[in-house]
Amino acid sequence: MSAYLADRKLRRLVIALMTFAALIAVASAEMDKDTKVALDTLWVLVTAMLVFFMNLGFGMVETGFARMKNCVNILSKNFIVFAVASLGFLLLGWGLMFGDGNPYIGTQGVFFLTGADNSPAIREEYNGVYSAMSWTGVPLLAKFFFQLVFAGTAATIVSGAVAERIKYKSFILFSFAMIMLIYPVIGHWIWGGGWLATMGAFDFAGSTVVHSVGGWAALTGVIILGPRLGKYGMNGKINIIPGHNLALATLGTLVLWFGWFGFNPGSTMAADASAISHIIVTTNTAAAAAILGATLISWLVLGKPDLGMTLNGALAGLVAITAGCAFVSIGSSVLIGLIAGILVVLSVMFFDRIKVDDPVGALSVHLVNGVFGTLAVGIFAQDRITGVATGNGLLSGGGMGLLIAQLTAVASVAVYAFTASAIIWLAIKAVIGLRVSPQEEILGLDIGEHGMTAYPDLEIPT
Amino acid sequence: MSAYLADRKLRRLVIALMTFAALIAVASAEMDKDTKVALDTLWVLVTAMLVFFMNLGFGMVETGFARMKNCVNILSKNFIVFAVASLGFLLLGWGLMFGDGNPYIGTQGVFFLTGADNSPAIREEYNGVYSAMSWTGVPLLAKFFFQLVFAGTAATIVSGAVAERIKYKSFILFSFAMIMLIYPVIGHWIWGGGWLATMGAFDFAGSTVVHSVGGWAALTGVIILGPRLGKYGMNGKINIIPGHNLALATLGTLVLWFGWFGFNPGSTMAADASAISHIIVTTNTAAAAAILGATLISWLVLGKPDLGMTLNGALAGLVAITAGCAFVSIGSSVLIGLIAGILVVLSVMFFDRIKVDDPVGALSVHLVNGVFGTLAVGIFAQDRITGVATGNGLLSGGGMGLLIAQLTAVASVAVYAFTASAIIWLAIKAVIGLRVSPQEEILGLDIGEHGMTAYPDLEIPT
Amino acid sequence: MSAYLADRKLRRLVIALMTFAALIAVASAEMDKDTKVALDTLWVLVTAMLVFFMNLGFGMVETGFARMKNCVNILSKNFIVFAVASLGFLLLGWGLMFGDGNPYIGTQGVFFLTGADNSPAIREEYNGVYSAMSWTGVPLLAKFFFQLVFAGTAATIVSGAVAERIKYKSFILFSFAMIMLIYPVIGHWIWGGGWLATMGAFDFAGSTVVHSVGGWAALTGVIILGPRLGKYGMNGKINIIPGHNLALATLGTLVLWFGWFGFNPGSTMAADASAISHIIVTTNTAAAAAILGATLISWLVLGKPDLGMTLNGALAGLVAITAGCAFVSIGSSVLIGLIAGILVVLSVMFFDRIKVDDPVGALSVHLVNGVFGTLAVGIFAQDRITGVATGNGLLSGGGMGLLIAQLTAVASVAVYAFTASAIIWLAIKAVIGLRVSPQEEILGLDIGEHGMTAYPDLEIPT
Amino acid sequence: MKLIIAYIQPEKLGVVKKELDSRKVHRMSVTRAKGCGQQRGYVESYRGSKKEITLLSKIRLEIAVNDDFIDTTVEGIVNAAKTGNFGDGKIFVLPLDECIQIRTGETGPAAIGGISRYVPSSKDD
Amino acid sequence: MKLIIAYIQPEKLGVVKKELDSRKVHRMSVTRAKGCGQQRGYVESYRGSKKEITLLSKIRLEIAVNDDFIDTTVEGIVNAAKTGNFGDGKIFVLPLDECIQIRTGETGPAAIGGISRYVPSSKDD
Amino acid sequence: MKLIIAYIQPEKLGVVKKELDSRKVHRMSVTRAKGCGQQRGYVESYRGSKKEITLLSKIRLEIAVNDDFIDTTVEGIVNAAKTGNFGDGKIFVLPLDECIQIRTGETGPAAIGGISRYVPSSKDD
Ligand SMILES: Nc1ncnc2c1ncn2[C@@H]1O[C@H](COP(=O)(O)OP(=O)(O)O)[C@@H](O)[C@H]1O
Ligand SMILES: Nc1ncnc2c1ncn2[C@@H]1O[C@H](COP(=O)(O)OP(=O)(O)O)[C@@H](O)[C@H]1O
Ligand SMILES: Nc1ncnc2c1ncn2[C@@H]1O[C@H](COP(=O)(O)OP(=O)(O)O)[C@@H](O)[C@H]1O
Repeated sequence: MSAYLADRKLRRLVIALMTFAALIAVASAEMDKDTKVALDTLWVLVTAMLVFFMNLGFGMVETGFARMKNCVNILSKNFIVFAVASLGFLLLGWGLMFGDGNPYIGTQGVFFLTGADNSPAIREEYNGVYSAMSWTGVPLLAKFFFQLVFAGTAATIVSGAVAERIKYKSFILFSFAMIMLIYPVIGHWIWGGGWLATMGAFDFAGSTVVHSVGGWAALTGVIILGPRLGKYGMNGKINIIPGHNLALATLGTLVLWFGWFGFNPGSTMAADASAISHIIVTTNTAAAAAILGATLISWLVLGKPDLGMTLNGALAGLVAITAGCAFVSIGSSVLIGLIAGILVVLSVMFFDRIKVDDPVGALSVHLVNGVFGTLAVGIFAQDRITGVATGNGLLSGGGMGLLIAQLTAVASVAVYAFTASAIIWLAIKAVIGLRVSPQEEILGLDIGEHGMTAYPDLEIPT
Repeated sequence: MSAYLADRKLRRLVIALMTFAALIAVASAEMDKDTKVALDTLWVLVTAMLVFFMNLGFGMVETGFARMKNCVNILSKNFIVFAVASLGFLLLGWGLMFGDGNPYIGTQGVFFLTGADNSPAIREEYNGVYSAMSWTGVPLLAKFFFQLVFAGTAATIVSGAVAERIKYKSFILFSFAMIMLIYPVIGHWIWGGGWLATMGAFDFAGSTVVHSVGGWAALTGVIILGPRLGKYGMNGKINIIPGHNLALATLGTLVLWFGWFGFNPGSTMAADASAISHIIVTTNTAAAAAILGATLISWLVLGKPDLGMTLNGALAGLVAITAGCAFVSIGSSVLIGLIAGILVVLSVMFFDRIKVDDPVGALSVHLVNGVFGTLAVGIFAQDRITGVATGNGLLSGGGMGLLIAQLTAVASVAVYAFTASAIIWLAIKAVIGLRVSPQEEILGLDIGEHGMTAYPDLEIPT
Repeated sequence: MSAYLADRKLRRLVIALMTFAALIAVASAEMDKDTKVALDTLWVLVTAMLVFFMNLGFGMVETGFARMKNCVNILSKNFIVFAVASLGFLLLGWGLMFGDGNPYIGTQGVFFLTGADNSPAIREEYNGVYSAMSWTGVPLLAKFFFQLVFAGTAATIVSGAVAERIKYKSFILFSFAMIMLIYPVIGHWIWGGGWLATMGAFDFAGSTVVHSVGGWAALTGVIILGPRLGKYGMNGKINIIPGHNLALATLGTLVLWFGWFGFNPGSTMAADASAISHIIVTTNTAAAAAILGATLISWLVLGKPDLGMTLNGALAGLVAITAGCAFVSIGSSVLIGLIAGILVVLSVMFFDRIKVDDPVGALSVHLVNGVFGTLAVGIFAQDRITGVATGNGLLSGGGMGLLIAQLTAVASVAVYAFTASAIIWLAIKAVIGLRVSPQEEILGLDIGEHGMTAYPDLEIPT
Repeated sequence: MKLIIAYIQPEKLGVVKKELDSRKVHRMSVTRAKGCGQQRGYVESYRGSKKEITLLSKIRLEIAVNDDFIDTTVEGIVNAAKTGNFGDGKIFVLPLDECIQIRTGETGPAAIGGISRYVPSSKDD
Repeated sequence: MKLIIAYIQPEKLGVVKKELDSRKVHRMSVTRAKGCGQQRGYVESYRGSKKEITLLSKIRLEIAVNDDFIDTTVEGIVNAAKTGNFGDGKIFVLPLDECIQIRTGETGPAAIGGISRYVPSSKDD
Repeated sequence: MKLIIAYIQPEKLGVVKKELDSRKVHRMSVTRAKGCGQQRGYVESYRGSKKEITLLSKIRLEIAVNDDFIDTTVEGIVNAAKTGNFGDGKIFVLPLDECIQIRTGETGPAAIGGISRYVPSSKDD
């Protein structure tokens, strides 16, 4: 009886104890989950801010590489473009990019973030229409903000290439269209669970999605606009049109380098200690190697260490490592940087030779190295080096598989981004025109477009 | 017997087990608490750094909007003001603001942070004299630093408005007095548990506490100083005195925008994932809408898209959303931004019309939109949208209650800040004077106050 | 029987329960450990980014203090130096500094981070060759990146002092050698578990390891190069060679101040809430006091508040508090800052008097105040004020012990850094020369070394 | 024909231009200059050293006029620029042999003057 | 000897210099200037207020020439700088009493000219 | 009265000014200029393209002097600015018809000169 009692008591106590223990376990798991959400959100938002800060870097670099008389114009463009991107991406871009839909485009919750979503729940627990982003356990608005700053970067890239001749309002319109119709479509293919993702193409932080898309849109813009007056003389002569402030350009490149520590490591969208430590080092090392590569090659080829090339080199290395920063070793990042640094110098000279006039080198930096960086994943990737199952690249013994997937991504993005951006440019050209008048271009867009100059006291002191 | 033994054994074992489980639970809770403190501190300090960084933004904007001949002076003012604020807020400001006391002022632990305090303990567990800050579980010095950078911002706002004519030492004195006697008093009313807080007025991140206080102090300063020589001609003619470097002004505005991601989301003073994600998006969206609003309205009204107005627009949107960033929806943030952007353009033109000469637009940005943003809470607030029980605003069906509380805050702050700042300005004027001589103003304050110029190589090259 | 059964059942159940509880405990501890690693890594990486960002600040300050004609050159130097440091520290610097070895140098895992290492395991659990860094629980690459940005800072310091006359390639070579042969050796002595650490010398964030090492290398460089042409006239006349852009210099100092919030609080290498809160306040307060000190003393001595002195004052305060930021009270930090601010003004005037020509004041800021800050630990330290057992300094009743250890550190570092840097400078001088030709110096290094100018539109507009 | 070169205080440019406009002298060229004369300089200090600055900012006007405009131009400048303080500036009158208008190829007095197409509105000064 | 002062549109500096080079006029001095003439200005707007800007950017050339070079120099400038639009600029010819070459101490016509050591290659313009 | 225009190397401004001061020539006006003469230029390179730069930085002095000061002024400039290298510069002497001091309205030789109130201390150069 007492045994029976003991037994019953025992059972009851054991049950009570187990419930108690289970509750602790659940609570502690819950807390841990909350902690993880908080940690990841903190990381995502801080790195997103750094990417936002790249607007400053782009503004500095592009203003520095432009002439004094077009300063207000390029500042205005680079400033307003993020406002345009913010509203365009909220209105439609996010939805097309991350909404559930078909392999080509998002079709659910496309407008104004209005789709169902129970973030920060992840994976199986996720319930909503933005399932392509359900791998990261942060609130929906954190995901949105992080993606927004990337979209803004893509739009900004165009600004520098078309500088010193494009009408202000035409640029604004193009940016708006690009953020809603070009960027999110390609984004959907790769980051939105679309067909390129399915096919096994990888682009960790956006060599293709952000940089080469910006680059293609810049290329069509530059071609349709034509070169700046006086840039190319007779008999193939290439005239120098130096930027008005190399200090600004150099300091801006440092700001971009800094921002890239948000761009790449932030793309984990989780405070994954070992991955982000790895990525920050590959990112930095590629930049360093590219700087030395570009400086050396320009020293050898041109006779002097051209600061503009050094700066473009840094950015080239950063763009090139962006796709693979989480997939390659530190050693490979040195190689990728070195190649990017050399590539950018040759590319700048090549574009000038074929009379494609890009005042800031955006094509060589973002397009050429965006493409190279994407392909580099197919060559240098090491499976699971920071946890992601990419498979091995060519040089790690993985054969051609990954490289072919990367090539497919590059090619298909080229086709879409080139075509879509050309159509938009041409449509704007047809309706309101793209290029300012030659008189305005000579006098400067600051006076023509904005009725003001950037440095009035340099004109006549007061 | 064996049953008894079993029972006793059982009891002992169960007790041991429960103790063990309880210890685990406590330890794990302790750890979780530590983790939370660490996480929150990390967030508070990182965002505080961003707010500190706004000194750079203000320095750039205000220097850019000033003339070349007053550059050293405005840089000096904007640089030293944070040093002055740092010591003044340590000495007295913090204590008056957050010390326990009466509804109007802190009276305990006023000097040098010397009050009792067992932070990071919170709420009931808190034991100390700074109980108005006991809701956030971070160390006292983290609270102090976070609040200091806000105090510094309020002081910096004044610098731009009184630029190009105020004596250096008079400005230093005013800043010191403001940080110790104006800012903390109003801060106490709203954030220090004073009468406005009790009354139910809300100002999440400081549209009133920081921006409009800075704005009122600037207004009295501008009025007492009078306009710059040559600004207003005969027959109501308004002369243009353009700033010397619009690149600096534009880039500085980007820095401020960046810093605002500390200012607003940081004001949670806790790494609350969903709140900070919400706030960062409302903040950004308001800025974006304000930029487009200000650009559009200036394009329509003035015929060209005035870059200065675009920049002021951005800041206006940011100031206006500061009070309500945690209390309104994304949609409302778009509206608030849009209104702010329009308001700032009209306000700049209005102040010029009434001959209140504010070289950088500080009044239109910080005062007008600080007031508007505070009232906007009464109009757009949605109860507990990020957890805070504000009650609903007018448009969310909450009636006039909240709006009236906000109005009361605006009005009472106006009275105190206006009066107190006017008294301080006049006292300084009486003792050491406020304004430099006309000769010095013509020659430039750089030579007059500092004996040096900002860009010597532009004068005569060496 | 039933009792026996109950007993057996009981035992089995108890064992099951205990196992269950233990598993929870272990899992929860594991999770807590992971959380801590993530938190600490986040803090380490974010602060490391801030320190990286100091490259921008140094670039701005040093360019601002240089003449317009040497702008491209100094920008190039300050830009490339971090690339050089990145590769040099990866190649060899890290290994010599943190590899296990003897009290004087690391001998294991010296090249390319190739040593064994099981970070983030700490203390007893650590297993690898970089045990001097086993106190911080972050991944190896996080440790590397954090240490790298400090190494980069040391190299950058030299750039400003030798500006306006050194050959570009000679500077590159020196930086490379310094990062591999000077910095890591001294780093090993103090931070790498070497003899000075054993002896009880303390340098929390690098007043000695980073700043005075940079300062000594700068001093030998300046002496071997000699003053700029025209700096010192006959009869001891000191000519003014003003920097070309005080806006850049001022704004850059704000960037450095901001970066220092990474430099000092980050050196906890752990998100230790109370320590980092303490350190951020001592850091800021020292800067503030130094700014006021330097401004006041220059106002009194020179008759006007010299902005250049104010800026050097800020940096002096920051350098001086770097060694002791975690070891002294807030009150002491005010004193340290004040002394640093006065010291730097006198030091700038002193170096000019003895014809040691340092265009940016690097010696007065980094060397003099690096030394002073290191000694200040021996004077002001309070044992365990943020947890570290330093023992008390002189004024806290600890006697001369700590001060003597600090003096030993200062003296031995002086001997090594001075000698080693002098040898390297002289070796470079012998092989490829150090100084540009007088003609090139007059025309400007921008044209001479780089074949371009920084602000072409100021020359002849287009 | 004469070439009038005038150095004035920078802040006087607006009124001088307005005064000349009212005297139908609409054409001129302007540069910045540094000048050294009877006006007292100031002491510049930089990082603890000092220097006496004697070259001060001036505006330099260059105005080619036909002979019947010489007096009114000089008078106009003096009237508008004079404050009575050191540093008010100086006017130099140089002989001018020839003037050629690039656009039309016209030379001599005709090339200098005539009523300018652009008539400044009364709003600006 | 004459001193030729010419105001031209900034963007014409390259072609003018090239044209003068081809006429063996290799020496000159160049400054930036603001000019006001028949060319229409523009309205500047800043923070809601407006101002009519009539001083426009120009390049100022100063060329000392021996008498046999006067015509070719003036012609060269006109040829290269002329577009037919307002704002093309003006050329002023002033008597020049003396010229001294600092390096050699030479004076008079010999100091002005001769074939310059530096012969611009055909590559630059 | 003459108007002396001199182009000198920028780094020579200090010594020239000192030398002139010692010769009691205290008044002058200074501008920056770009000059092209016998001095060799340099090759600028920018983003992979090159350009030969022939316009080099110069300082332009403008000094109105009374006739008895012409020689000492020219001599002073030559003495101080001469290095013997290409690029040392040139001095042009132009006839000056009239000089008006704005402050006093004085004209002619009296307006140009006299002992300046400001006597530079020996400390500056
Ligand atoms: N002899 C001169 N040669 C060239 N420029 C002169 C001469 N005298 C005066 N100037 C110019 O006129 C400016 C005003 O001269 P200053 O003597 O200061 O004025 P004021 O005659 O009114 O006292 C000087 O700064 C300088 O630019
Ligand atoms: N009388 C003048 N005195 C001085 N400079 C003049 C004079 N007339 C013209 N200029 C200079 O020549 C420039 C061109 O003059 P403008 O009348 O616009 O050209 P155009 O003669 O081709 O119509 C002016 O901007 C000014 O710098
Ligand atoms: N004929 C000229 N007309 C105008 N300026 C001249 C002339 N000759 C020389 N200069 C000016 O003098 C400067 C020095 O001339 P340069 O021939 O290089 O010196 P040097 O005579 O000592 O060889 C030139 O850069 C230019 O500014």
